[in-house]
Amino acid sequence: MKRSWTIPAGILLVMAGIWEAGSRLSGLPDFILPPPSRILQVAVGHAPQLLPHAGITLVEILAGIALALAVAVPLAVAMFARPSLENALAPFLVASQAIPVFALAPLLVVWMGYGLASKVLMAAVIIFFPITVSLLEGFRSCDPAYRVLFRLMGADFWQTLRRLYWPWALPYFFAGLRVGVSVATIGAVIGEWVGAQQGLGYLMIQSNARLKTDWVFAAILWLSLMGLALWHTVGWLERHCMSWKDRSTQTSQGGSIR
Amino acid sequence: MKRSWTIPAGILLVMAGIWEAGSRLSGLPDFILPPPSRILQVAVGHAPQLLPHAGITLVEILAGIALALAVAVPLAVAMFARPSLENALAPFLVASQAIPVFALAPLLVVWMGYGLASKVLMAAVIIFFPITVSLLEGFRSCDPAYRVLFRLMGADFWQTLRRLYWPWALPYFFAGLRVGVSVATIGAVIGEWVGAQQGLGYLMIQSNARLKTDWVFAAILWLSLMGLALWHTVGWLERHCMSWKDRSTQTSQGGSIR
Amino acid sequence: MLIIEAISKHFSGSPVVSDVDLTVPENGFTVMIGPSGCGKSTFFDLLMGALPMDAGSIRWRGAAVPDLSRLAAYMQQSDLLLPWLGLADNARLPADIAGDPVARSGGRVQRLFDRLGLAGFEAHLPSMVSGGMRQRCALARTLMFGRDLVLLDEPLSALDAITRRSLQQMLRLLQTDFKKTILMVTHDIDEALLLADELLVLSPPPMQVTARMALQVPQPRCMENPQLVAIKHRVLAMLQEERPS
Amino acid sequence: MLIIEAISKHFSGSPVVSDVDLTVPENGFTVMIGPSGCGKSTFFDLLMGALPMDAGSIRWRGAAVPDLSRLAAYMQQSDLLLPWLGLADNARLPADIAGDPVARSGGRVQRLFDRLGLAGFEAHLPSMVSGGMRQRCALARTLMFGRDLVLLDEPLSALDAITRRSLQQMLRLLQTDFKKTILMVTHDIDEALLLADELLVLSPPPMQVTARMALQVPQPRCMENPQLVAIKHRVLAMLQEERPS
Amino acid sequence: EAPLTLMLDWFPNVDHLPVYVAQQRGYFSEQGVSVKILSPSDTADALKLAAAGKVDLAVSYEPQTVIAASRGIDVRVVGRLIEHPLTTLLFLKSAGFTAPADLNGRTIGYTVPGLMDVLMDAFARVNGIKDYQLVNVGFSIVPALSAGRVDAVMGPFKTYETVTMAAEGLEAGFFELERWGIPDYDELVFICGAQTLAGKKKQVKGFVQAVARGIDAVAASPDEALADYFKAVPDADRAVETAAFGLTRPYYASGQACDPVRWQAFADFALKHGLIEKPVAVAPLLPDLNAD
Ligand SMILES: Nc1ncnc2c1ncn2[C@@H]1O[C@H](COP(=O)(O)OP(=O)(O)OP(=O)(O)O)[C@@H](O)[C@H]1O
Ligand SMILES: Nc1ncnc2c1ncn2[C@@H]1O[C@H](COP(=O)(O)OP(=O)(O)OP(=O)(O)O)[C@@H](O)[C@H]1O
Ligand SMILES: Cc1ncc(C[n+]2csc(CCO)c2C)c(N)n1
Ligand SMILES: [Mg+2]
Ligand SMILES: [Mg+2]
Repeated sequence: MKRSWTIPAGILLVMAGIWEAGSRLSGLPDFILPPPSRILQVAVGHAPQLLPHAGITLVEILAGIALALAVAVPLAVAMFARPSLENALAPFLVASQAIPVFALAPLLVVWMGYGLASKVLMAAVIIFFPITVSLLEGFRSCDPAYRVLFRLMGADFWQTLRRLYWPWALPYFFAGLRVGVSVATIGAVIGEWVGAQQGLGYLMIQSNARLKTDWVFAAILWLSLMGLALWHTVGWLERHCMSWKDRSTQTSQGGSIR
Repeated sequence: MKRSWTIPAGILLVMAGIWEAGSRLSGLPDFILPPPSRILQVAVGHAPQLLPHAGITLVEILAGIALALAVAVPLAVAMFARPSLENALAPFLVASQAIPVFALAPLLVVWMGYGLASKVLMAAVIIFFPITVSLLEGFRSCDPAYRVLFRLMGADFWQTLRRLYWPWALPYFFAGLRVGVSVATIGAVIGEWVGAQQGLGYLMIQSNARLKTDWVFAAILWLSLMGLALWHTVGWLERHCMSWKDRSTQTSQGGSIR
Repeated sequence: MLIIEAISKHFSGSPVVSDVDLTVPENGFTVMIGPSGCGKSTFFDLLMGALPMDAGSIRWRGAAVPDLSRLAAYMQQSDLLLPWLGLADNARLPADIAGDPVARSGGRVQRLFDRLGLAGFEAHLPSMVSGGMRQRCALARTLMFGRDLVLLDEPLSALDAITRRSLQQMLRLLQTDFKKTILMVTHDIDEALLLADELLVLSPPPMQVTARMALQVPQPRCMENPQLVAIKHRVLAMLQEERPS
Repeated sequence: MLIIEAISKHFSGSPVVSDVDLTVPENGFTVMIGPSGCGKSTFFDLLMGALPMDAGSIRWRGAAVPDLSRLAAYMQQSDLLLPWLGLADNARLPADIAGDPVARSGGRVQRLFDRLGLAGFEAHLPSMVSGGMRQRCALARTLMFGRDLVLLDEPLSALDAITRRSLQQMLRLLQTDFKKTILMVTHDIDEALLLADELLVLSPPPMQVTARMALQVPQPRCMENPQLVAIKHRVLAMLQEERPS
Repeated sequence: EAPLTLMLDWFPNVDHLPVYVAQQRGYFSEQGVSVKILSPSDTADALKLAAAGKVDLAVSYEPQTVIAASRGIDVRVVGRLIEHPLTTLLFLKSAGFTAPADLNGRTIGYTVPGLMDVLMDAFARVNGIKDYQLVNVGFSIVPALSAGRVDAVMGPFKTYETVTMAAEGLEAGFFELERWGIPDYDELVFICGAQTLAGKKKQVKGFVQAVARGIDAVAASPDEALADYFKAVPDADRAVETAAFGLTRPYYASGQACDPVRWQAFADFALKHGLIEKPVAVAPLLPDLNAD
């Protein structure tokens, strides 16, 4: 799919315009919702101060994604291979999503100190879940006729995984990954709630305490940009990994849809 | 799939045992990680105090899920029907996942007051995203040959949606819904950040500030139970809606997999 | 009358359908026969507008149309049954989409199922029936389109001789009693000879019409008919010599 | 020798395969023919262990085996090609899974593709080729199993007469030169008569063997052979009268 | 009765006891106002919403109010709740610190970035603490201390966190800010938006007077006051809050008028140590409610 930047940019402009006008006319004070012009001014004008923080957060996000993938993929495979394992683990995975950070923060402090590790872990806890669930559902959706074929070819589980289940579940995996990278931003910020000395999340708390709401929103702007970049990276990766779909869009089987 | 409760219960018991022993031997104080016996004692013994809060949170969760569905499904449909719309909206949806509550809390208060609305909205913002993304990916994964068939039958978009795209995307939808209901618990808790006077999230923040970690974990226990109940409800719903898959597991096309 | 002129199509450089003309008289039965992979299905997809054509024009009953998507019923080569619907529901799909009440379309489906030997399997899912039954269900669905023009891409390929014979009779009935105009692809020369008013022999890709034969043998036909035997040998010879290797 | 005894199978109450016995001599070519939906594919699935059987036993070369999943190559009725792999990669799959290096299996696939008329389409995706080409690719994949026993479920149903003729010769070669034991389902009586050492005529469900005919006509056969014509008429009559309606 | 909304700085605790007493005993009603008490999602929210006029009154901290003023946020301080700092530099008694200088070379945690870290820097400069390391511990104060990740934490209240620690068997030591070179300030004050004050001056005045009566009532009969508080906040932890109440009692404001000189001193100190970037003249912040 070709992506045009003009439409979203246009919408953004219109929305920003309404917001700007609204915030000037409504009398909603800047420290509750700063006008976009102000946010942009801070986000761009103070980029030299913001960027180092953004860099730290980006590292946490990427490490969180990597850790989440390293957990989610084997976990989904294991639960798919052994439904009893899924049965046994699912409650704990679901429960893991119900734990708010601040309950974990003291534990993290005690176990991991204040380094990068605790932030990466927090981000990963949030990211791994959609990936695991989607991937598992993808594995499960595999057509049983193909499973039989692979069994008849003498394929063991790993061969079937590599050549059948994995490619079959790819669109599910990417759906999960899209969700994962989008929530990764907030995962890292939440991780920075405790023990951080830098990073956009830290900056946001600090700015919030100092009533610098414009800075809070400038940080959000940068976070959103990172989220978008990750989102598009996943989109690119998806098109790359499933390029066979593009190759076969115009076929006598598929036809072109007008 | 038949679900046995014994294995997870067994694991739970073993884990609780280790945890209990660990927290007694390690000397890790209760206010960091209370032993499970203590948590259970609070969760059960103080149920009369906890349950009203849990009830409030449950209402928020359910309303949040309902709102999320009411947004996610039409949104996914619209973005699928008009890729230009997807192109235009995706950045905003992704950005919405990067905004932490505390930045929004004052705004929500200004706009919606202290009622249920702000909590439900916060929960919905978190829940709708995985559903939208998965559903959209599901719609997209539809085999083009079938699309052609429907066009040739003279089906308009809505008919094709109802009879082809929707059933086709159902497993994706359920993958998204599973993730959605699991994060709904934390969504509601986060919503209670904003000016709540009751609810498990409110209780947790308070108990945390008062160093009543056992209460925090008791609340988490209740939240997890709610999350699990929702998860199993979705599982039941999925099996119900896709019962045709069960009906056709043992076929000459599919074969049974041993 | 369906008049097709100079239709061409190429895929990434290589031509697949090259300048094909075709005229199917109203109420005619035209059968196309040609080597595997020569472009028959592609040609049908072009006619139906499922694929954009590079060049060519289509006229139906005197009027130029961009494609036959609203005029013809099309049975594709693969059955394309919806795996979550029972056979009867699958067959009823075109009627459902047209907004026919179940009460009305249900009867038609039931009569078709009786005729096609699918009675008793109305509620079976596609994955629970045999390949030939799926093909017959797809045929039933095509006939539920209720359109004057019918395009059939190897509709009977998965059926045994007897069932096939019976369905061939049904297709004739469709032409004679229901006044449909039929365009069909088959690999079975006997089937082609038994059914066709006009037989088109096609070349390997890029697909062209090698020979056009009007079959004036009256119905019902029988393969012992010497005229048909002669044509059969001619067609076989033609297909044989066309083969590159 | 493959000895199958008293195999039965029912689906939710209704029997589909009922007490079928079968003996296929080593290096034999047995063809099964029967009405659509009679249970042929189910029977193959039972033999391969893709479906559990209600009763019955299988012996291969004297030893009792639970099923043929490790002994036979099986070409299912639907092609089951992986949509994300090119044709050559699809065909190479069994070799890949067996761990054969590409260098070795590549040559075999290439020779098969040349023989099957798929040369030049190695890199095409299944969705980019015709139905007949997909079927030929599935056949190539089956032959890449490299097993002594081969089960073929309507392997040539989507092919035109000439291609079919050529592949029939190839199947004979498989039997004579490569000493395979072949069990095949077809709906084409001519094909059955041209290839079979033994022909089994099957009843409508529940499937039973109605007739067993040993064909001692020497190869190469030709359909003009009066012995074959006689058998053909007998088989047709048998299938005809079996039909319930 | 005129309705007023009051947003607290944090969840309800004994710091706010006089307000609950005033409410329980009908002092507000006597002043012709009815007060709805709200908890915030963040300490900064109370001030923001009051300044925006979305709540009528808020409980805030003097440092926070000064910061708001320096950012041009139009708030008015209309009364006081706690008239001295409760914020301390807190540590485990077992650490044996006796003077701030003992913290040389130590790791020091703080609760709120942007606020407590700056205050800590000022405290360190004033008291000659060198090469210490700052760590943001959020509100995981006790775990951070007891796990030895930090040696002291800037931010906890000497009247509250010490008690919760005691309940866990940990004895707390602390350095009081006003004893160690930080200008004395009003820990908890009542603020409202400039507009609100202009529009509801009478009600605000009534509110302040009722709170003053509440403080007097606490002094007069502490036990009954505490009982009233528990009636109003039923899920408060009795043991902890009772102990905390004992410690807090001396700090309830003796008068509702803020001292402009003391405020100015703190504002100047704040500017000097980077808590604020622009100078603040405190006079406009502290209106005289009795003048018209
Ligand atoms: N997307 C594509 N890219 C390249 N070639 C394609 C594509 N789609 C179809 N073709 C080619 O077009 C040719 C015609 O295919 P088509 O399906 O029309 O054959 P057919 O006559 O229906 O054959 P069969 O009898 O086997 O069904 C084939 O050679 C195929 O490889
Ligand atoms: N899961 C199931 N439940 C009920 N009936 C089933 C199921 N699976 C298969 N059948 C029935 O078994 C019968 C035999 O099917 P099978 O696919 O073996 O037929 P076949 O001989 O291969 O036919 P064809 O020539 O059309 O391929 C059919 O009548 C089918 O409806
Ligand atoms: C019982 C109690 N303990 C500590 C604080 C301190 N506090 C919490 S947040 C904050 C900084 C302002 O953003 C301060 C000083 C309090 N208010 N109440
Ligand atoms: Mg075709
Ligand atoms: Mg079959």
